[in-house]
Amino acid sequence: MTDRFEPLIIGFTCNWCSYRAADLAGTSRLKYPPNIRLIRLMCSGRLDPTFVLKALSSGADGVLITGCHPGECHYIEQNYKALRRYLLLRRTLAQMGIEPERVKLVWASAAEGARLAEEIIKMVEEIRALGPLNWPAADGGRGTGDGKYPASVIHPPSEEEVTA
Amino acid sequence: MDTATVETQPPRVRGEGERPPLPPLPPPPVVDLGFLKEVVEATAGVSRLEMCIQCGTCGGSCPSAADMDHTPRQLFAMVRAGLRDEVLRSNTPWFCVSCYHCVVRCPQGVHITDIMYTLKSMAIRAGYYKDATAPDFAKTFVYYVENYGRSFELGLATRFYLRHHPLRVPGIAPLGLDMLVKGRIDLTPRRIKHMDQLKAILARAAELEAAQ
Amino acid sequence: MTERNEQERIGVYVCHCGTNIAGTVDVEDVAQWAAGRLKHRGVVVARDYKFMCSSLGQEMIEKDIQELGLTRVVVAACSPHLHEQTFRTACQRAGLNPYLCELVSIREQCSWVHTDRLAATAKAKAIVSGGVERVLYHEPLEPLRVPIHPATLVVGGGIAGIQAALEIADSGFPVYLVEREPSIGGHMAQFDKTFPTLDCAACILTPKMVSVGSHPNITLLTWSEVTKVDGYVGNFTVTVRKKARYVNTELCTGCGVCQEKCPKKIVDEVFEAGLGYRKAIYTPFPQAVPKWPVIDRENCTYFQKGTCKACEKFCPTGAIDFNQEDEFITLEVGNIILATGYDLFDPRRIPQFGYGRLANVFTSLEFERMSNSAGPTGGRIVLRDGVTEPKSVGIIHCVGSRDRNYNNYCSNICCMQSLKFAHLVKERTGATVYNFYIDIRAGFKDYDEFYQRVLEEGILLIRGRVAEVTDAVRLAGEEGKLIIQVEDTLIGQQRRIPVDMVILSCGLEPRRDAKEVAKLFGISCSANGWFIERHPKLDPVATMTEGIFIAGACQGPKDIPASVAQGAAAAARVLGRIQQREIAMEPIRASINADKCSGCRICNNLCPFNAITFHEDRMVSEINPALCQGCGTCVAACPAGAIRGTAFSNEQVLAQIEGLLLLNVDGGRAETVVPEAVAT
Amino acid sequence: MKYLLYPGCSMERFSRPYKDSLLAICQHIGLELEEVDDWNCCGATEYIAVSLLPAYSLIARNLALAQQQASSGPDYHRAGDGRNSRGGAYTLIAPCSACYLNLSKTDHYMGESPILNEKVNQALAAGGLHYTPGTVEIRHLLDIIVNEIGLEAVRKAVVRPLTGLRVAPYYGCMTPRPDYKKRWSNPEYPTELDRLLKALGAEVVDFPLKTHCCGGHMTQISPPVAYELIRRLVHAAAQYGADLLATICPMCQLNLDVYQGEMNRYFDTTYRMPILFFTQLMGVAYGLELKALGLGQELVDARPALAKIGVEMPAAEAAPARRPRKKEGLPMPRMPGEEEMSHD
Repeated sequence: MTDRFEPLIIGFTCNWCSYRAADLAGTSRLKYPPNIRLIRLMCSGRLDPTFVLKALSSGADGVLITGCHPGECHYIEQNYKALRRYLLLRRTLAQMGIEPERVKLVWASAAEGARLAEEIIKMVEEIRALGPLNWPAADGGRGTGDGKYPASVIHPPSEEEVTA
Repeated sequence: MDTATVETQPPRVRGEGERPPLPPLPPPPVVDLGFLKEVVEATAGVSRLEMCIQCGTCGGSCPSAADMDHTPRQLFAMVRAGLRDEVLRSNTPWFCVSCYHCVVRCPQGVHITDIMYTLKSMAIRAGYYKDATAPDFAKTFVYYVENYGRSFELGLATRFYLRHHPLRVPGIAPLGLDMLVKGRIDLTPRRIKHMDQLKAILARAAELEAAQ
Repeated sequence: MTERNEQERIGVYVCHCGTNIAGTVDVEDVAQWAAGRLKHRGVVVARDYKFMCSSLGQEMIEKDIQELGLTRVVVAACSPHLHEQTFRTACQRAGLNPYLCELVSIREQCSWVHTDRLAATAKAKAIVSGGVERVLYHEPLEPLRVPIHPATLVVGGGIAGIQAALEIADSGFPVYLVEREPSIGGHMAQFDKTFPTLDCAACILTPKMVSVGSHPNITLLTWSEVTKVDGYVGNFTVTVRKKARYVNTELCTGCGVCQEKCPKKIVDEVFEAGLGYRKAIYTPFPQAVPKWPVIDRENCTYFQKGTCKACEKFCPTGAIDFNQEDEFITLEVGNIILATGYDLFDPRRIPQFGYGRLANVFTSLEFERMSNSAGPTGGRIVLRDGVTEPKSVGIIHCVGSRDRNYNNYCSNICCMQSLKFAHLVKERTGATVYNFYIDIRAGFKDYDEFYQRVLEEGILLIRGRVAEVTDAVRLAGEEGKLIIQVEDTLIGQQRRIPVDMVILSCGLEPRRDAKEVAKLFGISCSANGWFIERHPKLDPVATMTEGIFIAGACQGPKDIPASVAQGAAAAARVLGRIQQREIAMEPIRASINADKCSGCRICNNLCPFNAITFHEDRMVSEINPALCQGCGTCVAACPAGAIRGTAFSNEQVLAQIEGLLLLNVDGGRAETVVPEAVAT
Repeated sequence: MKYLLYPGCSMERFSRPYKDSLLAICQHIGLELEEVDDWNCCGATEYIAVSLLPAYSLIARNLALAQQQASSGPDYHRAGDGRNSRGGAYTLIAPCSACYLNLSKTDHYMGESPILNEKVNQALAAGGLHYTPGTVEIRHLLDIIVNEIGLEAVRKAVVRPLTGLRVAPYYGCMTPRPDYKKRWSNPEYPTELDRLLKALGAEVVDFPLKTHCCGGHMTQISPPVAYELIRRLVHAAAQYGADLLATICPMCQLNLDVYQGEMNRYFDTTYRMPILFFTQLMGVAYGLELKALGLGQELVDARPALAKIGVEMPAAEAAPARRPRKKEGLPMPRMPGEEEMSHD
């Protein structure tokens, strides 16, 4: 146990490329830090910016968006739409006073398990350097605003801790 | 045979009668399985020595392979096998001419030349080389660099030749004379301006290296 | 916390996967934690088991569904790409709609990529929690049933494509076989003998080619290329460019007079591998299928200078037609098999082997042509001068393979090919033959026996990767020879071996345009450039894209037996589909709630499949479920929230986010949690 | 715009003709050079064999000095000048192969290994210096001429084309290899010097040993090994009918020229293969004064070769050629094109 800040990152993956890259990273027994938790979408084009804001407001310190390389989208061109939304989203975040670096877009094909793992390692370090996210706006949700909860929770609490 | 001796014997195998103890086994050969790791760590950059597949591209490419005790490939197998003494006594690193042919041809991307430098400096430290010619040449070279900041061919040649090839000096001398006639040899070494600065840097570097 | 259905009863099943998961994740703890801390979210039972995918594991789930009245199931195990179907089927057997089951991955995305047991266990809990939240919003669905068009497109007329086409055609279904070159046959048609049995390639290939050419169920489109692929599994629409042949195939009898009379002779870089010539009007080889020649426009005197027309003058049936133009045709097919093959590694990239500089260094394909009795030398093995028989030959293995500077993979066929070359040289010239190898890989049926046979014939094998081939002499006896410099690693000495001829056993590479072809058909390439199969062991001929299959060397280096097996395997997969008449697809589709649609039309231009149409009369947009592919881009874009994406709804994703961030623990009393950090 | 120059120890005396000729041609084509002030030896292949960290620190002092000097003024050439945006690394020309390699290697490994970078900079700090890897870009003079000046410009400046002169281009080892920054067309078979010589009008021999070893320091440590390597090169040049061999490295020139006589004595052979620096040939083609190019200082007489293209050197300039002890007996059969150089 150390006092080092452990960021929590939500990763959105595309069913056709980056989710399979994550699978490949696993089958190849590559290693990356456990600070990331992945969600599967059918396409990076499915990514509603609301999902990102929801994740950040609910305790994530960063969001990784992944998709097929430009020109390789399973649905022809939807990753370009994801790119467009991503750029817009970063601007919005900046306006809200949140470091836009907390959200990152990475292309990873189904063959690029190693690349995905590398990007995850890099992103965890980058977010660690940024520190915990202080979600600025009250979103009506829970557990936000104090900048602590539950961003640094890597272990879910044990029964004793809660009752203690 | 008294009872005390019998008690210290290994337990008897069930069903066997009492037998005299087996004679002691000879000691195993001296191997140092940490040697590979040591060589890898002492080499600047990524050596990839552990990736060698023993294909022989290096030994095939080497311009001085014929004069080596072991081909580079064999030497790497010996490093792996932990034969530290044999490796550091081998003349192989000293015959490396730093041509980098093996490096660019190696299918596994092993940084062979840099590994040879590492083995040379390990051999010097261990004092293991049997023929001191090459190490001494290197040391003479270093002497001039450390005292003048520049290399000095004439000094290097005379100092070194007198020590190692005294019989060849008469043969080589006319060659030096030719060079002099052509204006291609200095009679005195040149010294850089800030020798003190260089000395300070080298001293600090030596300290840091010793601390490792 | 989002609203949820209070009546749901969820079962959580955590798999050990032997030690694959249990080795890093405390699976028992995960199950206990889910049962205790997620019970407020509806978890009524949580169990761990050694192999959840085993029949006993599945039965356990089925029993719980029936006895405990489960309405939702979460399985925490491997990737859904592996076992989602298994657990869905189990649920279905127990009477639960299969789409009410969620498989979350704690193996590929947790136990295999992390080492810290505490942290991995914690992450597994979060993943399970995400799955529990998500599954609450699952809805019972029925798979989409898509009709399968009975015709199949096979791309590439090498041995793999030929095999696939014949298997399907023989079963009574129509096949379109598209080939880029003027004839089918592929690389195999260039060979003389095939290892390990040494039967003649033409003898076994020609009958198959003829069957393809005459098969009533096969439409053969040579000198053609696919330019566009629309649609999806079951209903692809493919556009094919039939390049102008300048020969009327209705009239041509294939008599060959035009080729005889054509005055323009050029080096044939394709079929003869640069070792022989062809005319400007040509069929690549006498047994070509189809028999009709093509005019190579770039080299035809008439097309370049405006006069000649020798072929036209001599054609007895008047089949030459200089006015022909490229033709675009569209095909309707249900499935596609890609068998596009490989390219040979260009050894000019390794200058120290001297290919291109030193006359008597040959590539493996050049040697195949030379040894072929129908080839440029009539099967005589001679030096570049075309006359002299070599007295000594060196064969270099692994050229461009197993080498980080070029291709790091093993090309699989070269060992056997090189041994075959050694045999042929020995048999036909009696020359001294050296083979230079790193390792001999002869791992298939009768391959090692062939190796033994070659050894018996007195071939000299030298273990060592060749350093260089040079004509710069160093020792007496090397004059006029090619010198192969190598470390003979078994004696630990550098050797210089003078020979008359050097054969480079070049590796196989993906086709130069493999990336573009993959893009055209919507599949992916591996880091090395080969097409990626759906699963390396369990699904080697399917791809990630439904309805697209791969066979032969386009998937990775392969010899003839393996290519034929894959061609047949791909055909079997397609035939299964065709016989089913329809395919069940994931019901992942978008739909518009007309009451909510504001008619803003933002979604209209987002769909690359043109599935969304706007009804001017009602001022609402509508999605055609037959065209929708389920990407969800429109769902994310709809400002009114009127578009719903089945199986990936906003509710499902948002709930999963909450679950992953553990907002649901203890039914939402999580504020009391003490933050705790851990070293990774 | 100025280029920083790191000449290296050899250039000061025993390869003086290289320095003279390179300064002459650079002045002629308007390439301004400025020496790194108070540079020290690069350590050749010797220092690094004795101790690693001092060797890297020794080399890094030069890089630090270059960085300091270049950042003091605005008019030093930087990477990307004239092509991309300004602001790239400062260009440092190293005409000697060993220096080129050692400087490149140190910069490369300091960039690759943070530990090495830290330690070397700790050592440099003892002398009040600091070097940031990547701030200096080390390039060989040949690379600058071919890729910055351009062959078209070279061709235009030629007044006395080397037409009819058969030249074997010789790169040696340490310039094209290991080529950390992938600057050369090929580490085995580069073509830069071939193309340059062609631009000068010479007939270029497709020299198979163009990147093989000249013997390096073996002339000092184990002369027989070195003589064998020299023999191979000289023989191959003769086998291919070369009139002379052009080098880009002082060590190669030293070994092949100065030790060619020793080699002949050792093997009892009669090779007479002149070895010139490529800069000397450029100067000849540019019509510069022969003495200013250091011609005549070579030990194997280059006069017969240059006479082929009508370049006459005053006899007094050339020292008497050394003769081999014995003239009879060739261990190797005569090769095509060898006749004209064995008459001496």
